[in-house]
Amino acid sequence: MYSDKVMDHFSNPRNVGEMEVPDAIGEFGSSHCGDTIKVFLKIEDDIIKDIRFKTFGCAAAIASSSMMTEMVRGKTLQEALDLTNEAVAQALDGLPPEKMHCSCLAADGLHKAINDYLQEKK
Amino acid sequence: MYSDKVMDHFSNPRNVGEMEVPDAIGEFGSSHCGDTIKVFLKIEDDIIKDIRFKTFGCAAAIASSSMMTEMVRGKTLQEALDLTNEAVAQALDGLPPEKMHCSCLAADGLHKAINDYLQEKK
Amino acid sequence: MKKIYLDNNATTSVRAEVLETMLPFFSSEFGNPSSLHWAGRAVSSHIEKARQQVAGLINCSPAEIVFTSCGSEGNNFAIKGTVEALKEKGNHIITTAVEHPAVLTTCRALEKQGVQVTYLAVDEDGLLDLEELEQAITERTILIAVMWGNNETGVLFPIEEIGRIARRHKVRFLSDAVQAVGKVPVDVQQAGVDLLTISGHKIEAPKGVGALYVRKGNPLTPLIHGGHQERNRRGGTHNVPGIVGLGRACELAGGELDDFQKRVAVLRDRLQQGLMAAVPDVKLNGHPQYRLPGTLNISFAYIEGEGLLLHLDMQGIAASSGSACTSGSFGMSHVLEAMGVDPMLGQSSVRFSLGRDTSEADIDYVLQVLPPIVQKLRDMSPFYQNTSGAAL
Amino acid sequence: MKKIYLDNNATTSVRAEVLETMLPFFSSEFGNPSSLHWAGRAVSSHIEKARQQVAGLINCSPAEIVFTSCGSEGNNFAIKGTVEALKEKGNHIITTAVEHPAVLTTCRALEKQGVQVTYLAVDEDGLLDLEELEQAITERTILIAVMWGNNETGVLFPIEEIGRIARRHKVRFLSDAVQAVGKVPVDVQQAGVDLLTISGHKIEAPKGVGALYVRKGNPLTPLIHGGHQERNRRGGTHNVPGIVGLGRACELAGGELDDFQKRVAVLRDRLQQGLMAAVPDVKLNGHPQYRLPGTLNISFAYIEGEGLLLHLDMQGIAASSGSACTSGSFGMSHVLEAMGVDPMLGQSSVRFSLGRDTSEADIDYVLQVLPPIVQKLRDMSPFYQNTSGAAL
Ligand SMILES: Cc1ncc(COP(=O)(O)O)c(C=O)c1O
Ligand SMILES: Cc1ncc(COP(=O)(O)O)c(C=O)c1O
Repeated sequence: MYSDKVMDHFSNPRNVGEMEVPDAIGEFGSSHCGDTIKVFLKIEDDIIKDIRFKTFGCAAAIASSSMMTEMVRGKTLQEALDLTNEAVAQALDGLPPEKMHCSCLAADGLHKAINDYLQEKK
Repeated sequence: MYSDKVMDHFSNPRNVGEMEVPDAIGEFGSSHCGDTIKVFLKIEDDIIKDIRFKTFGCAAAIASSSMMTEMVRGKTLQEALDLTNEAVAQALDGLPPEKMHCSCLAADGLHKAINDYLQEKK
Repeated sequence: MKKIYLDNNATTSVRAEVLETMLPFFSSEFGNPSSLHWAGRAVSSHIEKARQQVAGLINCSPAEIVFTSCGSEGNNFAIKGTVEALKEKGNHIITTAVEHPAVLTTCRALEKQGVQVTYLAVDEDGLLDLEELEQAITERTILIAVMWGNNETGVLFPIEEIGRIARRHKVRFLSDAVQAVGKVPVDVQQAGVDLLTISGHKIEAPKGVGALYVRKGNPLTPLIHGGHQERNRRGGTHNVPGIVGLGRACELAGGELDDFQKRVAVLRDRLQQGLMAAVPDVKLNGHPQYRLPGTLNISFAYIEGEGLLLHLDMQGIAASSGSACTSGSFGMSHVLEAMGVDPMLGQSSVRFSLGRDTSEADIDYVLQVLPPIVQKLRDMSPFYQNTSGAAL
Repeated sequence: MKKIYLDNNATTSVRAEVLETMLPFFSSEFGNPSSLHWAGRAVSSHIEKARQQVAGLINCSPAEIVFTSCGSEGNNFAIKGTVEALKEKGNHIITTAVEHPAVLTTCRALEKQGVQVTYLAVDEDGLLDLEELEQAITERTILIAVMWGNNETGVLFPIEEIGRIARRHKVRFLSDAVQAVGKVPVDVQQAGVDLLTISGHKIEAPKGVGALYVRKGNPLTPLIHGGHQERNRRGGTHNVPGIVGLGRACELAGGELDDFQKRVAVLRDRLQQGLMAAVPDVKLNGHPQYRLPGTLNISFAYIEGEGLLLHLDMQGIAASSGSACTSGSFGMSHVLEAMGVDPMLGQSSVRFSLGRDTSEADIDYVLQVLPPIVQKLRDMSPFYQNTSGAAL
């Protein structure tokens, strides 16, 4: 059902955890299935220096979260905002159709954190 | 499905055939399934001296015909008239319920022959 | 005693290769294909492989195959599912008088619920008048159901032509191909059928499994509601060994189709000609050309079929008869009755249906055993005069 | 890798003795039991023997058993067949919110056709209010359908009491006993049920066969119309190997029932207690006493069931979850939802269902493997605080 990449990121998720003093936090819950992500960012000069996440959800949600963190670490905030859910799913070699919505979580949580951060800075 | 007795009388029917100059002939066709019997009798002093039959029908009809001939040979006409279809079926150790009507043929054909004979004699 | 099985239209023995393919799925690979764990994953791909194998035999896409438990379920599903799904469109079905009971009894039950059914007559060869068929179509017609090959006589219907008529009038077309698939070429695209019924046990797959082809865009209301199996089209845990067996049987049958057809037709013709030469006063039932290769339905005048079958059985020969003294209406099969066969001849009919294993020696044994039995029964029959022959 | 199968409510492996009993009926004894010749006669008595074996297990007469292809077919047949047969009498069905989809989806389809359905609520233990049930009965009620044991939680319903209510009001009573037969005593006389559903593959018989008990005097309109099989109640050539296997499985299950129940309950309780001792913040779903002996449904707060199942699977443990992220409604099973389980806890539920082969070592392996997995997933969960515990 799941690709090897999904199973890899699900079994050994990268960047799990919290941060003592993050620069940004985003929490996002899917209204579809209740899955929830919490994203913690360390930001320097508009660049994501470090990232951590916690996710409640199915394997697809966990793998998407993990993959997302790998994809944006070291990237600019703009690059991170440009990351789409589809890109995350694609990086995982795809998700089963009925699980596509689970990848939404990851990008959406990330964007929430960044947008809140940018809002506050204004 | 059929008892051993039915199979015996079906495979080796007794008294099959016609008679050159019978004293009585009875032909009877079941309106239910088209089975037909023809009975030939040799009668002396109201006693059935000889009997032959021909039957078109299923195994139950053939076996009932054969058994019937065995049951009435040497009997008086009255005894033959008293023979019931049930008695024929019973002598065959029974017939499957849906085949019970096939035994009707045998006694009915016999009775027809005797009744026609008695009618003519009057 | 010699055992010669000539009742392959009733059922077949599971082929060794098929049973071998099935065996692991009873005990070692026993998972439910809907389960996500190792036990389920181990089998789900085999279900999809079987779906491809079945689809391959009839030239459709795998998603158009719904696995069922038998041919009867397939026919009930196709007909009742269409009636329910298209009830806004109409309530008229056109079928034939010679369909299998799984179609006819279903139609009669639907009539009680207000569905209108036209039962097309057949001629003395068992064939339809296609103009009559076309004229029977009304605004309210939702389904045409004509079998591919008749189980009793083997008569093959002009499915392609009927498909064209159905297309022209935009009416769904179901063909019960239980006796045809695996025995003659069946191509749902070429034939233009929308629904097609398959049963496993007629083609050396096991009893208890079948398939219904449902052309994309022809939704059916499920007959068996339940879980998400078969894309919500048929509830119930998959019969994994049965499905895998059906797939394998379809694959094998497809590969051997040409050879099978030719070989079996030669043997059937040998039987037919041999019987006609050895026994006077016999009548072939069903069109001599438009016929399944392995089916021979033949009447032996003056005698009743059951007695003949029992005697054949005592000699190890298994054949069958549409007639049964229990079924009323002079014991004649509804198929022969619809063909206008004389009731007496109808009752004297016997069906021989050959299979992949039938040999020349089997046929020759029948040719040796049968004629004296017929003679014995005729000598017992009040309708038979030794000199006769004119009756036919 | 160790393979531990704890998903016996989904399906079971065919028992060796059962497969052995079935094997001859694929190839050597392959006849159609409706055939009168040697090939048919060789098998028809085995069908009747199987009928007796099934009847023996539930204490009915053999004539009251109709063989089907699965539990879903049985439920569809019982419900739709009653609706059609009793349409003059009424059109109201009473069932529960926690039935298997084969019942629920059927009822929902019937609602679209104008049938009225009452779905009884359950309490937090998954049990019914019998007064509510009795009050739901109207003049137009034709059927009460309450399952014997729930497939997800194992909850056992008070079938005898419901049977008395049904009798009192002269309403037909169907019990889906797919999860109960062969695992707990099921006596249709004592229970007062009129219709009872059985599925083979839940009790070590093969997939593709089931049975419906139909009490004498409760005619059903067939779901699968066709030939004269099953006394005109179910068309289609008999699945001979499947039926013979079901009979044997019922016979074996009946003989071992006491032992099975006790042994499996002890193991289940060992698993339950072990998990509750090793993992904080867990919740048992379903009444702790009124429960099938081998079923354990348990929620692990803060994590989602699928992840847990996948990790268990990677360690060779097959279990299942009513929850599925695909099924909408926060991925919770309709059963837990009806029990009012908190959505978050509902999603964290896992079902372990034990079988005849489950050993103490299997349980101990789960007890060793599972707690660290839960901890790992909790450490990943935004809802979990190490100190927590108050959430329950
Ligand atoms: C309670 C219950 N009823 C019905 C069914 C359906 O049985 P089957 O899969 O044999 O159709 C199942 C199993 O899936 C079940 O657990
Ligand atoms: C033409 C035809 N249709 C349908 C069926 C029913 O198939 P099954 O016995 O698998 O239900 C049969 C065989 O009995 C058949 O010959």
